[in-house]
Amino acid sequence: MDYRYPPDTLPFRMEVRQWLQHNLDEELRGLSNRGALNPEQLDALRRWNRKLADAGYAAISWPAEYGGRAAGVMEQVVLAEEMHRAEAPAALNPIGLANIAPSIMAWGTEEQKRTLLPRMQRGDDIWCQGFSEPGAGSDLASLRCRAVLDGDHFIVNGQKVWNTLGHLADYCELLVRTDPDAPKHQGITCLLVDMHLPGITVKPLTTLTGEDEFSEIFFEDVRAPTSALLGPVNQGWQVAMTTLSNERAGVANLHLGVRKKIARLIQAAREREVDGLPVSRDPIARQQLARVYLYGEYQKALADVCIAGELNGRPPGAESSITKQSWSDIEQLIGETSASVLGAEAQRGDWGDNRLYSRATSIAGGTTQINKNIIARRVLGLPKD
Amino acid sequence: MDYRYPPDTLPFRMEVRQWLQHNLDEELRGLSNRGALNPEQLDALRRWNRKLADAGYAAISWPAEYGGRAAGVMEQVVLAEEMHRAEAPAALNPIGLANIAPSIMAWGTEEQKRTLLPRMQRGDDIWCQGFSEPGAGSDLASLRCRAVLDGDHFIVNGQKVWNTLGHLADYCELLVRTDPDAPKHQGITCLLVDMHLPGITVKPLTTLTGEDEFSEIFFEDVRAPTSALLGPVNQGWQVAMTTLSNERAGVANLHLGVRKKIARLIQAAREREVDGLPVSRDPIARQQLARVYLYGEYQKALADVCIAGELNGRPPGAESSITKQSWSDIEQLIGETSASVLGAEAQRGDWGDNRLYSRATSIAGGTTQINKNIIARRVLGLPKD
Amino acid sequence: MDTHCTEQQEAFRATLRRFLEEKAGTGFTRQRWDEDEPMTADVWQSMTALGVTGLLIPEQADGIGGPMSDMGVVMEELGRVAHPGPCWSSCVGASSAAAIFQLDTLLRALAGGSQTATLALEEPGGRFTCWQHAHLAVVDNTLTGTKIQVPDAIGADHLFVTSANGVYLVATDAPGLTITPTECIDGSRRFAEVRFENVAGTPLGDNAQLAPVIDRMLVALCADGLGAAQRALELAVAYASERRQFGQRIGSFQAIQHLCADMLQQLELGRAGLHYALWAQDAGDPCEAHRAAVMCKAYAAETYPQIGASAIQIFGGAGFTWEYDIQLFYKRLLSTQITWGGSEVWLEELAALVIDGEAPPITVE
Amino acid sequence: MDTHCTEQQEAFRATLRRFLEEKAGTGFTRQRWDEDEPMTADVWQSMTALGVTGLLIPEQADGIGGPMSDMGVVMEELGRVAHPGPCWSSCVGASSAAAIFQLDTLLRALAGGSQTATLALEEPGGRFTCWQHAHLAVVDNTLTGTKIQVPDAIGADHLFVTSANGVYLVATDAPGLTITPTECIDGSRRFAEVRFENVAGTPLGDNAQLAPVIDRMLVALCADGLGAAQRALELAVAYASERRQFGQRIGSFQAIQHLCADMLQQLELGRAGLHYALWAQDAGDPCEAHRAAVMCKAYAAETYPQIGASAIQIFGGAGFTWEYDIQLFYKRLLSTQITWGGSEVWLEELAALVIDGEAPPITVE
Repeated sequence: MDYRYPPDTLPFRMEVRQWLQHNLDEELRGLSNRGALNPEQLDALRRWNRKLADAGYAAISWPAEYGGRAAGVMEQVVLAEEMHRAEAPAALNPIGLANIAPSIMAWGTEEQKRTLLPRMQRGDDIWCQGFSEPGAGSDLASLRCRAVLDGDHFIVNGQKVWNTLGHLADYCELLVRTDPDAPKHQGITCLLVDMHLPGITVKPLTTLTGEDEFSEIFFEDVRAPTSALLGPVNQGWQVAMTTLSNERAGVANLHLGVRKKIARLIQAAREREVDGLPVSRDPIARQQLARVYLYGEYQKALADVCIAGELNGRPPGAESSITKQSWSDIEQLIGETSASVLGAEAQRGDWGDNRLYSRATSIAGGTTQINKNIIARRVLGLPKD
Repeated sequence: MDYRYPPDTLPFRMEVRQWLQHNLDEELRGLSNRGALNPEQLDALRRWNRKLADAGYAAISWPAEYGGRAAGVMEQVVLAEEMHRAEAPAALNPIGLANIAPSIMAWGTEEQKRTLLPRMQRGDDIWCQGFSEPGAGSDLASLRCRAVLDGDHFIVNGQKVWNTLGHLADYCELLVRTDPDAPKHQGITCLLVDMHLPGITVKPLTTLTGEDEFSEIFFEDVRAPTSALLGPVNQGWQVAMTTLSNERAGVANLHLGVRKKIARLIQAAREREVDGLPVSRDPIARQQLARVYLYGEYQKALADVCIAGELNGRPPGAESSITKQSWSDIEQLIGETSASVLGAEAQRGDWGDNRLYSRATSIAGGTTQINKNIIARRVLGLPKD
Repeated sequence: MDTHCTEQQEAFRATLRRFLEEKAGTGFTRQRWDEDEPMTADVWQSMTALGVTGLLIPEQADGIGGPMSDMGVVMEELGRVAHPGPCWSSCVGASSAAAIFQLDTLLRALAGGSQTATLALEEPGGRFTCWQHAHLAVVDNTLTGTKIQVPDAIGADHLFVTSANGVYLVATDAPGLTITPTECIDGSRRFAEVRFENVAGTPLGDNAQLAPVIDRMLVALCADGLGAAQRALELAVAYASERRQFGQRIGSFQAIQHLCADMLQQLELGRAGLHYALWAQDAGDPCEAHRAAVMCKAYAAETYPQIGASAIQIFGGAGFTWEYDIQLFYKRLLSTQITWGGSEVWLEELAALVIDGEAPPITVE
Repeated sequence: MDTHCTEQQEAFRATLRRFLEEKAGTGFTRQRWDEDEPMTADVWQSMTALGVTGLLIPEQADGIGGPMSDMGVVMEELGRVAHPGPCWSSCVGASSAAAIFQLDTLLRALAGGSQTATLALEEPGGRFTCWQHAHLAVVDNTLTGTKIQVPDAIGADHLFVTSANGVYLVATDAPGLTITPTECIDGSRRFAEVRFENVAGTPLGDNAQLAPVIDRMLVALCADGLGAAQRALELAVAYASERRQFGQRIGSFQAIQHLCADMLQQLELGRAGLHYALWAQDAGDPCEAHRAAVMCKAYAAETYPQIGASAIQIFGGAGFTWEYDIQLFYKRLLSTQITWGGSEVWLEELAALVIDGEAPPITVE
């Protein structure tokens, strides 16, 4: 047992830390790459993304031939920690870099790889995924958006929803049904669609926090050239599920955000007073803060188990399957704790939004209910009957 | 809206209270009629039961023709409250009086009514129910204990389990399968079996608290006369499900036990010290005690809704279906709170047993899981698909 | 003995519900969400005509002199549409306060709907405390300092202000008074910070005289919460009965069914406690009225946000959009929790009553 | 960097598990349940032979000088069978204490298994506090007063006793000492009340010197809890995969599946935190070792009883019988919770560390 990071990660950490000290402008600190961006913010983030890319930090897990450094889990973790410590915005295409690029690398034509990947890495193109549809949130296999081959074009009709950054996107990794008679997971094709094509309408989807973070995308007789095809026709499901081998680093970094929020909450409790005493001296608030702190630290301990598993070549175990769920639980616990500790202040500003937003963590990317089904069946081996 | 008990219940309350003051011996106070009774305790409880019966308090909800006073819900509630207040043991046959007797009244022969009911009421015979079987806890319809008609006897073979007071019982309301080919709820027959017949073996079932509260009963070629038949052959299910019309009073009294325990827990917290202060001054203990107190009071408020529903002739609503579940939740909350508030003392004696015992409240009489299924489908109308 | 509403009350409820559905449903709530003025004149006029503004005001002051159990019906119905108007602050709070201090002119104005008023209680700090007056100084009936989270202060004509020197009545157009709206994730409620700089006030009496008003307001707030929670459950059940996933209606999944069963249990326990608390406000024993009100708020604060969150969960992605109404009720339940203190505050008050005070009663007789 | 046990540790675990299954499984635990003596000579001898008694004792005192992470393996395995022996008190607690106070003779006796010893910390009162000494007076190295909940005191040869004057070593056969067993719902653990009436003790040093011993014992207790919780989950999953109700295996019901998924999540978070805490005991920074130990106990106390209760629920009626093993583990987890203080105690200690102390660290570097 050894919980220390391997000593050889230290030079990389120092390299990144110094680079960030010299290259991160003050106004970029803390700028989120999620949600509603105004044009100035988008421009600033694009410039920052290019800087990251030029320094080789935008897509370090990519193979060298695509401009990455084939970084292992430790380097990814260290980079994320340092970016987080410096409050540096992440690259603009988180989904593109982590989820779409691996499919392009594995299935794309030379032309696709050559033209799309560098621009994705630099943030020149913004990418979204077109998977979810109205009426089929977690149930991707039942998707209905369809494409019909017409000469050298696919004619696409249908609707997608929950598209992160859809309103800004230049490209979409789109799943369409091309064989309506095939069983559910088959007959699906993956297209890399230029979002500027005629017939595509993007409508912002206002969330309960009032932000336009997501979009709905409508396709009406959109003519996508066959060159947009990624991988074989009717094998889109396999294509879209392609991931990089060391994806555990992403999940392992979930604790960074929650632990920073917890530290802020503790600090806020120190600075507020009730009946003439700091809230942080109130015995009940102390219990609640200590509990949320404990769960934050345990999320980190769990991340260490994931990282160590990858590092030592073990297949993902129970720790990987519960990470998302325990993260969701703690995000929601932070929301509830902020309400208890800060009172009315938790109804507004960042704390208010954070509490509302925490609800999404048990819905997006697989609901709690579906996660627990999977844990019960795949990890614990409970019967389906 | 009016939460006051009807004024005409007061004379009955005073009558009961005075009777208990004059008739309840000190050594009977607090004696439980559940669980392992030694012969002296059983004798004492039998004498007490006869006193209750002679005064007309043993089965007040029974019709007058069977020695009851056809008491409505208010009288039942008032009697239960006064018995509880005086810590008077209940009659020995709680299940017999409330669940078996109604079936005998509705389906029994004159002979059965005449011989069985008075002795049941006086506690001369102790009754148990033979419903559950190993491998079929909540799933009664799948029972396998069988009886075959042989001349003027049924030959019974099989096993029953979870028989409360089985080791003391003189009679058993037994469900047996008489038509193995009929669908599950059919082909079941109800017999009133003399437990002293040859071929019946009773084995105590030791619970996790170490008590012999329940039994397993084994039937091996037991010859029960056809006079033991209650109701028609193969209609045992309907026979056994017969209940008195105003059964809500029983459920409505669940709060009595929990509220007494909560009062004791609060008192215990006042009397214990930690770091030189009463535990009841500790802010965290105060939150926990106030919370459990609140839920106890709300269980009473819910009981009032049930009582008022019966009193005003409304059919049972959502309040009735959640009463058992909310009672189970609070029994378990009392267990957890006692552990937090009393520390090591909660590991022994009454508090220790109480905590262990609280687990049974979400299992016996329909598990939490089954209750929630029923609430979701029958009360909320959620689909079965 | 009956814990249910009377037939008259149910008829009143039906009238109110019809009116709200037609004229002031969630569409109205959404329309007012970002407006400075929470209400429109015609809706407020109708509320007056329906008897809401005068409900708790004595008949001799042109009111109806109704019981809190009637007001409970109103609040439940308003909660069902997340109504944005100043009913809680003015029709429950200020009306009750004005009656206690026998402010006849104000009572008539409130009953007729021509004026509204509110209570300024809370002061800056972390957790809510009822009687903390560190941030408001009174010299010669002149007030200087700050009150926060004053409900519906914008639009109100008068404020009942608590202070270390007792309760003052202050006109909102008094010189030196500044009212600044406070952001709230629940846009169906309005709160404001009120700053006093040498503002003249009329002394009314002891703070303690407001205690029954606060109890009434706590119970009314919970009645609103119950209505919103009930509506959240109804919407969730309806959605789960329609929406299909993996070829099945999601309401047929046991996990969703049990979530709904839990919500029902939380709701029905809340209803039982609420109705008892409403009755206790009317029944005359102030200690019991207070105990019941405290339990009500502690329970609502702890439980109702969970009902809202479960409903959002059942809606899945749809619950996270502005478009579906379920988010309105979730937010309403969050502000029900936080307004005037969460469960910690009221569990501690309950502990003071039943741990430091008498042993809890076991039977009602 | 690896959070898993080493291959050597896994081999040690396999040996231990085989021994326990063969010679001291839950049948042994049941057999000892109501006996005064928790152990038999042959099982204790085997434990000595396996290296358990000497594991934490320095090599120069005939021990193995192993790390806490090895002892974690032992405790997990002992928890898996709800082992009744005095390993926690003596092999972890007294052995570590004897090493700190350099009691060479005692160390050799403990390592060789010929003696056992324990710590007497807790004093009468409600909630556990580590350093409360209101009930024990020391005059001229003579002790008078009471300690409660002393683990494995019956059968022990020596007690390490904390007092306002520091730590004393007391022989259990010293005149004036009375040891009375204390009832416990978990019969797999033994506690006793120890009364001192002018009992001679040997002064050893400051109470503070025991602090790392207490941290080790907290972590070891949680390792035992993790083993028991793991076993409870295994038994519940196995039962749910077999047992049929309504024609289906109950493990195929979503409600049971989600209950199991929750248990797994609680367990794996606990394992991650425990392994970190074990490592932190060995890694050398006493502050971090303390923080990790405190978190471990707070988490175990809050969570493990829930795992046990869920397992009982899945077993249904069978879980409520003496016959099935699941009740052993439920009880073991309840005593894991209560022994040396529940989550309230350790969350407050954690608050003192991270709220009153430094801001919590965000990265390990």
